[in-house]
Amino acid sequence: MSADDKLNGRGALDLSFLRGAAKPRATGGGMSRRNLFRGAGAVAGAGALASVASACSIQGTQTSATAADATDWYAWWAGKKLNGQFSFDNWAAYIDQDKNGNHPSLDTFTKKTGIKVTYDDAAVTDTATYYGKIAPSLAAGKPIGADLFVMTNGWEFTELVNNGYVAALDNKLRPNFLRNADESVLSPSYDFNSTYSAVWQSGYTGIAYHSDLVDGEITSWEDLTKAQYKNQVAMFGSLDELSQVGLLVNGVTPSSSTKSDWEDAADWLTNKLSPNVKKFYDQGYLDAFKSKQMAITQAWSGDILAIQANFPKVKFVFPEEGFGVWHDNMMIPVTAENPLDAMTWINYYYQTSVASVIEDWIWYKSPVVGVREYIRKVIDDPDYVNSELAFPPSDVLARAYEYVSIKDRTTYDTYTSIFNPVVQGS
Amino acid sequence: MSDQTLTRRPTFGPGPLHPDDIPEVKPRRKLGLPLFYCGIVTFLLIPIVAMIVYSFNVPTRNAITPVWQGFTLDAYLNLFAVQGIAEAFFTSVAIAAASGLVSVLIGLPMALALSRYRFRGKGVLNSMIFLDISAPSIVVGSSALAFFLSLNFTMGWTTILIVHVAFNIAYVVTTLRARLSGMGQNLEQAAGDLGASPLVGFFTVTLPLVAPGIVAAFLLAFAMSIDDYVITSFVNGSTETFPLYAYGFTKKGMAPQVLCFGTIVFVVAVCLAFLNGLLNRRRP
Amino acid sequence: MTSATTLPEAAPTRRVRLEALRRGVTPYLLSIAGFGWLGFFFVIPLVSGLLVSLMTGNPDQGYVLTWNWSVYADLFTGPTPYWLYLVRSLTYGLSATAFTIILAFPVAYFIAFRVSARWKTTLLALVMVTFFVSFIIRTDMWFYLLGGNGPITRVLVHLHVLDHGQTFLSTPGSVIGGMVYNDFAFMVLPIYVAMERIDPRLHEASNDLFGNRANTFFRVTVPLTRSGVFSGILLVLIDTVGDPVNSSILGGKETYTIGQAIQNAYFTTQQYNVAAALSTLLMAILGIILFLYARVVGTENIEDLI
Amino acid sequence: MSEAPPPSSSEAAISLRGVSRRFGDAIAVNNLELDLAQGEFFALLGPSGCGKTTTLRMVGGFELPSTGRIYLDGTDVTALPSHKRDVNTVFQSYALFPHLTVAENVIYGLRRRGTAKKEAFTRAEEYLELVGLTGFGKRRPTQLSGGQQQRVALARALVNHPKVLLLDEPMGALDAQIRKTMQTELKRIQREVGITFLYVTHDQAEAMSMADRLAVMNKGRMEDIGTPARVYDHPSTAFVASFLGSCNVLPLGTEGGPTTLPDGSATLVEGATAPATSGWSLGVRPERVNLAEAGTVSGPNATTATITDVTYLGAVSEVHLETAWGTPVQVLQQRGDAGLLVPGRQVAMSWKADECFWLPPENETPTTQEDAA
Repeated sequence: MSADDKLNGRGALDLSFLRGAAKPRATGGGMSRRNLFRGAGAVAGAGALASVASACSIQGTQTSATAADATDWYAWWAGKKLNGQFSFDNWAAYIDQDKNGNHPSLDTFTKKTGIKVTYDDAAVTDTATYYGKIAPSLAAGKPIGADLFVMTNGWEFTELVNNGYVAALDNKLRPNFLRNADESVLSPSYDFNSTYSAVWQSGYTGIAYHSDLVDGEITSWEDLTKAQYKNQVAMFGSLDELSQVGLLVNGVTPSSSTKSDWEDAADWLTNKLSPNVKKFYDQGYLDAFKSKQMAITQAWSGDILAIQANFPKVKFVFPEEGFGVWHDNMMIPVTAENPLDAMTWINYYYQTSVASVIEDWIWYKSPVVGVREYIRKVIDDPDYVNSELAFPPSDVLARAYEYVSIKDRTTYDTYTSIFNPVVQGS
Repeated sequence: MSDQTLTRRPTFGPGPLHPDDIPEVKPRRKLGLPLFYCGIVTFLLIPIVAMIVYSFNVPTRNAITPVWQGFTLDAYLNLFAVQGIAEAFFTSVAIAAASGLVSVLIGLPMALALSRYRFRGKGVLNSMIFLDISAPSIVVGSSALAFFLSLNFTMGWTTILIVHVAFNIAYVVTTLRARLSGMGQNLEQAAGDLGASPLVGFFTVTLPLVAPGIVAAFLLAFAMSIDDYVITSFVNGSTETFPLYAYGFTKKGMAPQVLCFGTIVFVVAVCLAFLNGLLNRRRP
Repeated sequence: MTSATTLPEAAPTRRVRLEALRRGVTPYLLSIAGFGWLGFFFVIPLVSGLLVSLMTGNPDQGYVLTWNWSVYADLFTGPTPYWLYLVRSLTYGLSATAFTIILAFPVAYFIAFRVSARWKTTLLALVMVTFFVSFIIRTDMWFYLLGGNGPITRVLVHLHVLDHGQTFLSTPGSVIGGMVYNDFAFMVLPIYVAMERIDPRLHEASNDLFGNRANTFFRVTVPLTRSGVFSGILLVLIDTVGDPVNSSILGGKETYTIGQAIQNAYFTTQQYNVAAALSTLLMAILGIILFLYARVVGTENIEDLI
Repeated sequence: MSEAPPPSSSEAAISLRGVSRRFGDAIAVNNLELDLAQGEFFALLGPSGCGKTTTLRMVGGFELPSTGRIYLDGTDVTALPSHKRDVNTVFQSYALFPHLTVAENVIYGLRRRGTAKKEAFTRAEEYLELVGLTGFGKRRPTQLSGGQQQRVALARALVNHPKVLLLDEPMGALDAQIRKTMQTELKRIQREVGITFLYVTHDQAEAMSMADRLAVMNKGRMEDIGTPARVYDHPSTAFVASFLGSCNVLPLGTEGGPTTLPDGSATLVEGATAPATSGWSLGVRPERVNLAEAGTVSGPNATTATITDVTYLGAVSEVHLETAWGTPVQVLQQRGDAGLLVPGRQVAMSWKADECFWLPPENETPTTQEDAA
């Protein structure tokens, strides 16, 4: 398919089909809307105690979903203006950075478009926590401070969409995306036609270890349960990352797993793996790993690739049982104050030259076509281009799995009640 | 003491004891506490020294490493390269100043009421203040969040300020009440006796006399507010204060610039404290 | 009786009653702002925390007050062992408090009694100097210092105190140590203030009455610093029991505390009712501990101690 | 000392009418009636907790009476707050403003009434001179001695020309030597300025040496009021009698009439109506009793007693005796007959009819004896 075909094919897509059809919902929104007004009326009208008593409910997150359903997204986008600035919440070390901490690609963007970027790379340390922070504001229909944020595919992503917290992205405003997005991210399993998101990076979750601190070689998740690694292993606290290990070890495909699979996985994690685990980490694992807090850790491919220059003894493993592949996505909240500016950035990012500059610093997997070539030819960075961590061979890629897929709250509650105790320990 | 030394002495051995025996015991007794003190202060200063040293260490990917990699001033020269650091810092300073000011404005009259009057409900007020002090930050923060959630409030600058004032009031009132009680009621009565209305009396007598207490209370509130992480983390919404900002870096590798800010604040504070000490010493 | 009076008889007039009212109202006017602020933004939130804990629902549909008291039972019987985090937090808090007292008492004693007046402020300031550095930075520096690559660990490994690849981090010890470090000054200051109030002649009196150094210390100094110790305990215990920061930065898999659980329940799983129940329970337990302590040890004037 | 006529309320500097003050259930001041004449030096005397300070505070406007009225120069000031009353106070602790200089302290009241700064300072200098502190204006109160501070407090109050000056145990913190000087000084100043002084103290010697008239309070009530000489010589109750120096109280009426001592000796008080009921007693001051050889004295106001102890005090000797019926008695002998004052010896004691007084029973409401006596 040529670039033009893609553009035409998708440009014709009518966003209005989204109205009401996007996802099934347990209850209608009318009730929740009333809650909204009840709360507001109470604050305005009554004294403190009275308001607490009358507002004896916390409004659900589905409130704004109806409003989102009713939105004509073409009109919504047509009504937005460029404001010359936007703010961007991202994970740490997830954009190019010079030695002093400046971000050259953002500076170039500002130079070219006149749009100033407030970039917060301390904002997201863990998907669930970040979602927990922004959800109340989004539920109240208030801005969250960021016009663009990066969210991993998973339950929180689903929640953001289901609750109508994020804007559908007008394809007319992101021609570069349609032209340059890699086939694999054009319509990912968790977001049909990338309606609400544009992938920022993809990556793999495997095992990393300091070979100088570990006897023998590690090739599988099962290896982590060896008695000799007691208190040497770090795992992710994120349930999606953790659960998939237990499932893969048991030979289950995470995305199609069932409750009983989860229970078996949790059982393996608690009884086999946990005794060797020193700590469950979020984003902070890398710092701890670098300072040799632990010898072995569950790790994200790009992080390890990036530190191997300084830590040549660190090895990364794509475990035999299989490993996770994930996608971090740029999303725009419906309450954003500068959505068009953020959209401009998304479109800008989907240029091979821009994405390559960024990619050559963060070393994950870019969603933009031609990046590998560009880095090989223009930037000339063989370390990245030839790395199996960034570009695993096809036989390894065959073992890559998507996360457990959860579509509704009840399932999610079951899921968390099974895996949370593993993380929080006993 | 002397009795015991006398009775115990002969057991040391036969014959008259040489007077030098006594100072032999003394220095050991005297050295123990100073050494202990020095040990503790060293323990307290270690992380501060680390902060200063690491702020000059060459970072990797703009995160500090505990291994010395060479001296550099880069982080200081690019203090604002890490986005948001200045905003977070000034937000913290502004909230701390505002919450200190509001707590003093609210707390001073309350401290006056509590130290100068007997009235029904005084006990309730005292219990509220005690409760405020004895509530853990995590409870204060999470309760405030629960409250704001049920009122459908948006978290941000305002909610941080509101909650900071709420926990600062107790400390301000306690500090000022102690000061006012120490000062006694006589002077204000004397002012009234000499024809000053309560308001005039307050401004001509009470205020000048409790001014040092007000400054102390303000500084206490300022310090509590500017360094608060736990409470703020519940009610900050999208507003970022310096402790929250720094906490973000504990997850992803500390940027040297954060340590530079820490070092600069530390040096300025130490200088101010030193200056204040000098001024106080000069004054009679 | 004195000479017959031409003045009217004595009963309070309206003006006197008005004046009495004016004087009676003054303290209320003075404290209304503080009362309002504390009431509205502290007491009512505490109550609303209790109310939220009795709600049921989920983040999608929202939470509705159903007076569901069973949430408290679930804290102890549910799949997540909240009771364990609670017990753990109390243990950490109490140990940290105990260690802080043991370390702070000699320091306060040294400054109060063994140092000439002109050095007191300086020596005290050296203890307080940690407050000039952000709490988060201080704690994170310990993380780096005690990490596998950190100077302290490397020295200890070199001295064979630690094995290769072993650190102090991620243990209850490192969490409690962090708490002791961070709250040390909170203990020194009140104990020092209480000691400063002791009349030095009391020591002489004790010596005069045949008390030796130890007698004087345990029978005079310690009882008279009780109020200072109480304030110190109040500040340190309260601060450490609920603290999520030390355990999160310096802790490991087995140091998950109630503070972290509350944060997690609010932000990660958004189980507002569970989070509120945990926080209410924590407040109640601390309240009981402090009340019992005040009762057993006996405090004359609780406000005086803060 | 000449007896001042009782002030009539129209010209009284201060009048208290039925003034009471309750604190919860406790009655601090109970139905007080008091009139102070213009220019009078009046002392309010009593033990601590008798309500004298509360009375002063009500006059000063710091406390509101629960019932009753207070008049200043015939005007009802009961409801006025202290800053609107033309009275000034010298506080027990002086209450000098530590952040102001002596001169600034003194002009504080004048400035509140709108006196120009320059004039105020001139007046302050005058009053500092009056209290003997010329040239101290620039100092801080903390740089002054206790006596000097008190003088500043006095100047600070007097400079405002109040209708009444209230003094709340102003000598309490001074040592005995300075106290003596200050007493004379205070009396001089009071004469010079001619302002009515209401002086509260628990020291009876101080009150008697300075006051034109004094009142003795006990448990919130006024027990006696009059000139120092009258109240001392003819106190109206046993409490007043023993509060103003020591007093021998001899029981009456157990045998014979209501005016007879237990051993049957008759008593006589000049100028007083004899009590009609029993339960009264007779008071006589130690220095008014004469001792003589047993059997040499007869008639009323005489009885016998045994010496139990003699203490030589220099100017006088203190003799302790016991009457036949067992009441201990104390007598001060100017120049005792050495042979007579031997412990164990029985002696005759007597006193003059105008130097003793009848005292009502303890629980009976005292009738305030008027100075006309």
